[in-house]
Amino acid sequence: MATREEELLAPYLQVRSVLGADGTPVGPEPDLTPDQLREIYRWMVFLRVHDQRLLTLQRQGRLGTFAPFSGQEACQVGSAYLLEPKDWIFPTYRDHGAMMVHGLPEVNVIRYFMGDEWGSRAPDGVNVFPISIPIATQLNHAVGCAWASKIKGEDAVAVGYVGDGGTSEGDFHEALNFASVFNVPAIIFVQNNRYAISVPLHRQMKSRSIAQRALAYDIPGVRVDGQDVLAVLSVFREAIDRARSGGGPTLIEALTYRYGPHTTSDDPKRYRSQEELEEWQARDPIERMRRYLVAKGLWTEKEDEDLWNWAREQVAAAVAEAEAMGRPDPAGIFDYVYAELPWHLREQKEKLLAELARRQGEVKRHG
Amino acid sequence: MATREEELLAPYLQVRSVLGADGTPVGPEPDLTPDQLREIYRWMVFLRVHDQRLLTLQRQGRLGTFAPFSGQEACQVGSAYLLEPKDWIFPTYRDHGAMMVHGLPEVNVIRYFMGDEWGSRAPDGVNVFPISIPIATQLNHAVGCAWASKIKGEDAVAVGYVGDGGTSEGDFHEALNFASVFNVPAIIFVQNNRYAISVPLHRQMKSRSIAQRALAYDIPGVRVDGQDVLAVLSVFREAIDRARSGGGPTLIEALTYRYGPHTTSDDPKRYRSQEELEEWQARDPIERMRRYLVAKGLWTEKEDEDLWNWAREQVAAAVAEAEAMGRPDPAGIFDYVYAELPWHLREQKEKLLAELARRQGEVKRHG
Amino acid sequence: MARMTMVQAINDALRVAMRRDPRVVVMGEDVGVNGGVFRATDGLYKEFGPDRVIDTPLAEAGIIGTAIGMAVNGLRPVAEIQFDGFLAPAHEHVVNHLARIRWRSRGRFTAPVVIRIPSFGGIRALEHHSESIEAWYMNNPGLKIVVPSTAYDAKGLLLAAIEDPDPVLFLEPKRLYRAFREEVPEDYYTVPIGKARVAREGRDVSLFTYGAMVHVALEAAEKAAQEGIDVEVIDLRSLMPLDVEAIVASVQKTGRVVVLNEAPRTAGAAAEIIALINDKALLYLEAPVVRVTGFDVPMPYLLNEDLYLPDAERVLEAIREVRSY
Amino acid sequence: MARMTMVQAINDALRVAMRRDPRVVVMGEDVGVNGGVFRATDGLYKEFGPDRVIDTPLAEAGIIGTAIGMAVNGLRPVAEIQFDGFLAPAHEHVVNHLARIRWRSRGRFTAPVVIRIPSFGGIRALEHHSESIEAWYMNNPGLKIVVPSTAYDAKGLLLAAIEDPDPVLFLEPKRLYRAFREEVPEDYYTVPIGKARVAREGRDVSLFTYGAMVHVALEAAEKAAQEGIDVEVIDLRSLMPLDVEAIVASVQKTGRVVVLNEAPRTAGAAAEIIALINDKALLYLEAPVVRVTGFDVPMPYLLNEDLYLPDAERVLEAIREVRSY
Ligand SMILES: Cc1ncc(C[n+]2csc(CCOP(=O)(O)OP(=O)(O)O)c2C)c(N)n1
Ligand SMILES: Cc1ncc(C[n+]2csc(CCOP(=O)(O)OP(=O)(O)O)c2C)c(N)n1
Ligand SMILES: [Mg+2]
Ligand SMILES: [Mg+2]
Repeated sequence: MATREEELLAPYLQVRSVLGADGTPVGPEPDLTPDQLREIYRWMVFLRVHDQRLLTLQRQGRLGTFAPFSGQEACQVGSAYLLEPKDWIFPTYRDHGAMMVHGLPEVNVIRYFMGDEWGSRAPDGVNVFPISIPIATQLNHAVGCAWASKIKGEDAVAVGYVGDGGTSEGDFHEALNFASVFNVPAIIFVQNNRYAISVPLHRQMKSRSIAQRALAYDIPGVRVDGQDVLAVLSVFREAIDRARSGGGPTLIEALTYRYGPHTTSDDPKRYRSQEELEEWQARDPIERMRRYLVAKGLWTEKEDEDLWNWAREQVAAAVAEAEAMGRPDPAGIFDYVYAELPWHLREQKEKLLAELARRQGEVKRHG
Repeated sequence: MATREEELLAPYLQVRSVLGADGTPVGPEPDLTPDQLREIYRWMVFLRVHDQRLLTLQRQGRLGTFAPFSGQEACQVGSAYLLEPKDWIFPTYRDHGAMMVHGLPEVNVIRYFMGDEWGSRAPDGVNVFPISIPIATQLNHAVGCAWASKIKGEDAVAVGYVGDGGTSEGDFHEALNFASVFNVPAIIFVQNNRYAISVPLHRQMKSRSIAQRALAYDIPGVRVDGQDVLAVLSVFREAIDRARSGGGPTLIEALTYRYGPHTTSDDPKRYRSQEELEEWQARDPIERMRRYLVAKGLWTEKEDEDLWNWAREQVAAAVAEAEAMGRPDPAGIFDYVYAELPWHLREQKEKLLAELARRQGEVKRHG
Repeated sequence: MARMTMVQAINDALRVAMRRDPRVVVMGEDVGVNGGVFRATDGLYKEFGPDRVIDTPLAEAGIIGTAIGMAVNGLRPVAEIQFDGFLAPAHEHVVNHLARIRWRSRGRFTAPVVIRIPSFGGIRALEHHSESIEAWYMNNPGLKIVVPSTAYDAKGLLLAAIEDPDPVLFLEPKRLYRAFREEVPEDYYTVPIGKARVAREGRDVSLFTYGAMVHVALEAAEKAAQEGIDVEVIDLRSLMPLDVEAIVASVQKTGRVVVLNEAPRTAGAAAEIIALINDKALLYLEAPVVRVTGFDVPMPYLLNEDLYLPDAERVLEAIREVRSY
Repeated sequence: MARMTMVQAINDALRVAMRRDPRVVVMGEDVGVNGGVFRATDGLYKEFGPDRVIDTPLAEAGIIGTAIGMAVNGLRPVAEIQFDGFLAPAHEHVVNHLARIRWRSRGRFTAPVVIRIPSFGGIRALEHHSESIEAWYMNNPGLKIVVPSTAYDAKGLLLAAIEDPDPVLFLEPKRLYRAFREEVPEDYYTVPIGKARVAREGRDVSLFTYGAMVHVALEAAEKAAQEGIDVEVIDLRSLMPLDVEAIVASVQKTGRVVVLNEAPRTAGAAAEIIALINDKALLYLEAPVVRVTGFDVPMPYLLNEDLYLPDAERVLEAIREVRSY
């Protein structure tokens, strides 16, 4: 019986791939132009450089708590690359890669991790929702957003991001159920990086895959190699097409790994091994894509060197820009609580501004 | 592909039965003595009489809002009959049948619906948790209770009751996941009576069965004819055995129907048809069991008449007892907030008691 | 004008809003085919169809969470939570998201969701159907909190809430749903959020209250009048923001204050009103403020509900106490 | 005696409790192998194993809901919620069940669960990691609410909470976890819940506060002393129940009061303390009470956190104001 069930579950256990561990194709390649392929690779390199740089900035005390995504670049890029501007994403704290791919300027991300709410403010026209720290809640927001598109007769798609740990929250269930019942154009994207902070997946759930949870909602569920950007992109293409054409939601599970700590407050040595990390690094998504491009004759060593340099310059410029912004305007903490300041906030704002003026005076007198 | 999925789902769509619509066996009969079979029938008749009487009492203004379970007696009895005193149940507002089968005196149920918290107080040694009004929350309590048994090395089982609508709550997911991960001796029992107040099942979920949700947790899920007490009892026997012997949790979906309104505040004509009701009444669980007993030579018309009379007397006596209890002691609303009264509750209690004394005085003076 | 109960006025407000603004959708448990367990949404499903009057699955976090997503994407969801005690499962979405989306995104995204909730006690319902939940949210910036006490206000405040750019918790005193009929205009009008109403003018004692307790207060004020005490009853209508001007003006006039609400006593809305008087008008007080509230116990089951809920007698006691101080 | 930080004292309390009482289990996200994100449960997994130190799935309603079931069935769960903002998903279990199980069952069932939560601001964390959530629960009968401000109290109060027959919210000021080391006895002792502590005696002004703000208050009191103002700092330690005797006694002594906490201003714990003084000691006041609190805004991200949190300067301002009134 167990074997029969396993056989039947197979579609939810099989892992979709395009690239082998060494970058040679093992599955159908998505229909992309050489420029697109290069752009996808460029994004991944940029994200790696960005991520490593922000980690360093945090260690130097120039950022607050930071959640790195290195290792998960294929998921970040593959999930967002095909979206159109009208589409929406609802990210977690580890999805600033996808947020940038979907149009959020890097300087916003840096300001966010510096501790400025302005960082959460996507430019007008960029449909990138602020990072949701409360786990899995954003899935319901994504479903509601997609549902609104449907009600309004528009064809925009919404992607809700969540981690493996986040699938344990009630919100995961409620979001998938609403998405299923109302057949909304939402994609629920689980980056299964095997840990929720320190808790390994087998302590989080006993089911054999996350994708199989789609069975509970009678919606499509797919599993994909999250270290293979072309595979991620392929399953997203299908899911986006399905959503846009009225076919409803999809649950996607990507098998991936974060190389770094959960956040800069975390010490992963307490709960996982160096060997495990190295096994995953051997299937690095960037390296695989590079080999694929080189093998296809679309990429040279020289171009690669230039790219990494370009990325470092980009990131350096964004960091400089972010740091030049200085401290946020104190008024900002009052001005956006409501559309208009009610009397008590007006009073409190005036009091704070007076206090700051006075204290600045004091400092001056002392100086 | 669809066929494979259908095959996968088939075990979760099949409905386990013992009795046919006319009471003749169509599946393996559970191993029960004639006395047990008669007792099971007796319980169902008693519950029907109880339920109808309480409905009338409510219409007469002698009870508060009341949630009748008529039509669901096979579920109520079949789910609780095999439990031992050490086992626990965590009921909803519609499970006072199961509560009584598991040992709660009828007078408690009546006091509960009269509006006395004392009704929620199971006698010592009776492991019947108070009714949980917040939907699906009690599933987590049941799982925690079962888990405690396991941690303590005891073999008590806990049953959590929930309706079809309740499966949409996040708590349903979290409870099943915890039960699965920690492999606890819990049974999650869904009485799928096709409506959550007015909302029909197909607006509640798109999946083809509730039982199939077990697939998301890799735990056993079974579907049973909820109008067939021997079938319900059979799947419970398996689930109890599994739980007691360390085999972990089971999800059970029983297909059933409530004949009456959701509660006495509800008008089911607004959302379901008379024909539908009559279809279900034609498969009445009590009548089916009666025919089975008669066919087996275990029951006579005379016995049946006596039983209904006996039940009416029982219920009348319990109602009389409950009504004789008068109003609850006002001190009770203060005395159980904490183990000991903190100063502010002591003050408030004294104030209320003084006020009541004074007002009673006033009344007397007026009278 | 038509004579309407409060629940009819609410129903009318929803209809008027939906006719006027295609972005308005109504959602919740049993709000569609059934018209809501109190019939507040009666007839809307028929008129506006299942895309705008949505029977949702039984999942409050799902309801409020998806309403947030809808509002961010341009709709104006009016979500019904079936009873006060059942907002709790959606608490995370309310405090951690709904209240903060404008703030967090520096105005780029907003979530103008109205959450309508049949609230408070007095209808002898089952447990969790009679709760006062305003204190969960008054200390939680970003929400407006409105409680009507008349049919006219219920319609006008609800229409104001729906057009408000910020999220509004709209707590409907279910005990008043069918308690009276009043003249209510059939067309569109709003009652401003944040402004209290003088329900009865008086010189001797100020009585601040809201919701169903306004009527208890008025009854007590009538009795007090017979004893020669002239009570001013202020219906706060909005708990966030509070109408500080109305509160201070009345305290300045009378110097004696009763605060009345039906939530448990400790750390409820009544405490904030006392603290506000301390901040803004303490020197006008001629006696300590007297709080009349529920007890610090869970709302009792129905046989004891009357013990819990403040009644006119209890309020009159307080009026006498503060007057004779 | 050993010199311990507050987080070490908490860790020690858990170890002592688990050694002493086999019913005590610790559960939560990352509390096992990882020892908790603040290391409050460090070493417990090793000593007591996975049945008593339980890494749960990421689901707060599941954590608190199952803890309730465990407690009803005889265990003594100490559940950790990773950060203050993440109790919200379990709110329903806290208010609708945990607080009421004794009451609802007239004492037949009880749920003596302790919920430990790293709480409040001051560590420059991400959003939702710095919240003051006590106001969600003070108006909600059935819970005790404890906030320690010293390592000694943290251990003694936590042990008292674990042996308490009622559910306790144990809010740990995370900013104090490693802010100092103190002498802490290594054996079992309890500090009674419901009793305030005079952190500094004084004659001129009473300053009521709790948690990390106790240290801000003491700093302000030292500065005030230099200006000749003698401030009494009362560390409330327990918000439910409040120590009314200690509050009234201090007000009677000084007649001038500052209330300090870091929650938003409106309808927070500070409002209740003012209301309590109104109820019990208004005539002793020689000036309106001054509230020093956070602003009515969501806790800002880290670059603005300092603007939000009361500091000694702001408290000193208030001391001067109430003194010179
Ligand atoms: C509701 C809620 N509970 C707890 C946390 C604390 N927390 C932050 S991240 C995290 C683990 C998340 O794991 P996973 O979902 O696998 O995502 P990953 O971090 O691996 O990307 C936890 C417990 C939170 N942010 N929100
Ligand atoms: C958390 C919560 N939300 C809403 C309600 C109001 N309510 C009571 S019963 C009910 C429908 C329940 O349907 P179902 O789970 O199918 O059980 P049934 O009543 O059919 O037995 C609803 C919405 C509630 N009690 N708790
Ligand atoms: Mg993860
Ligand atoms: Mg049902």
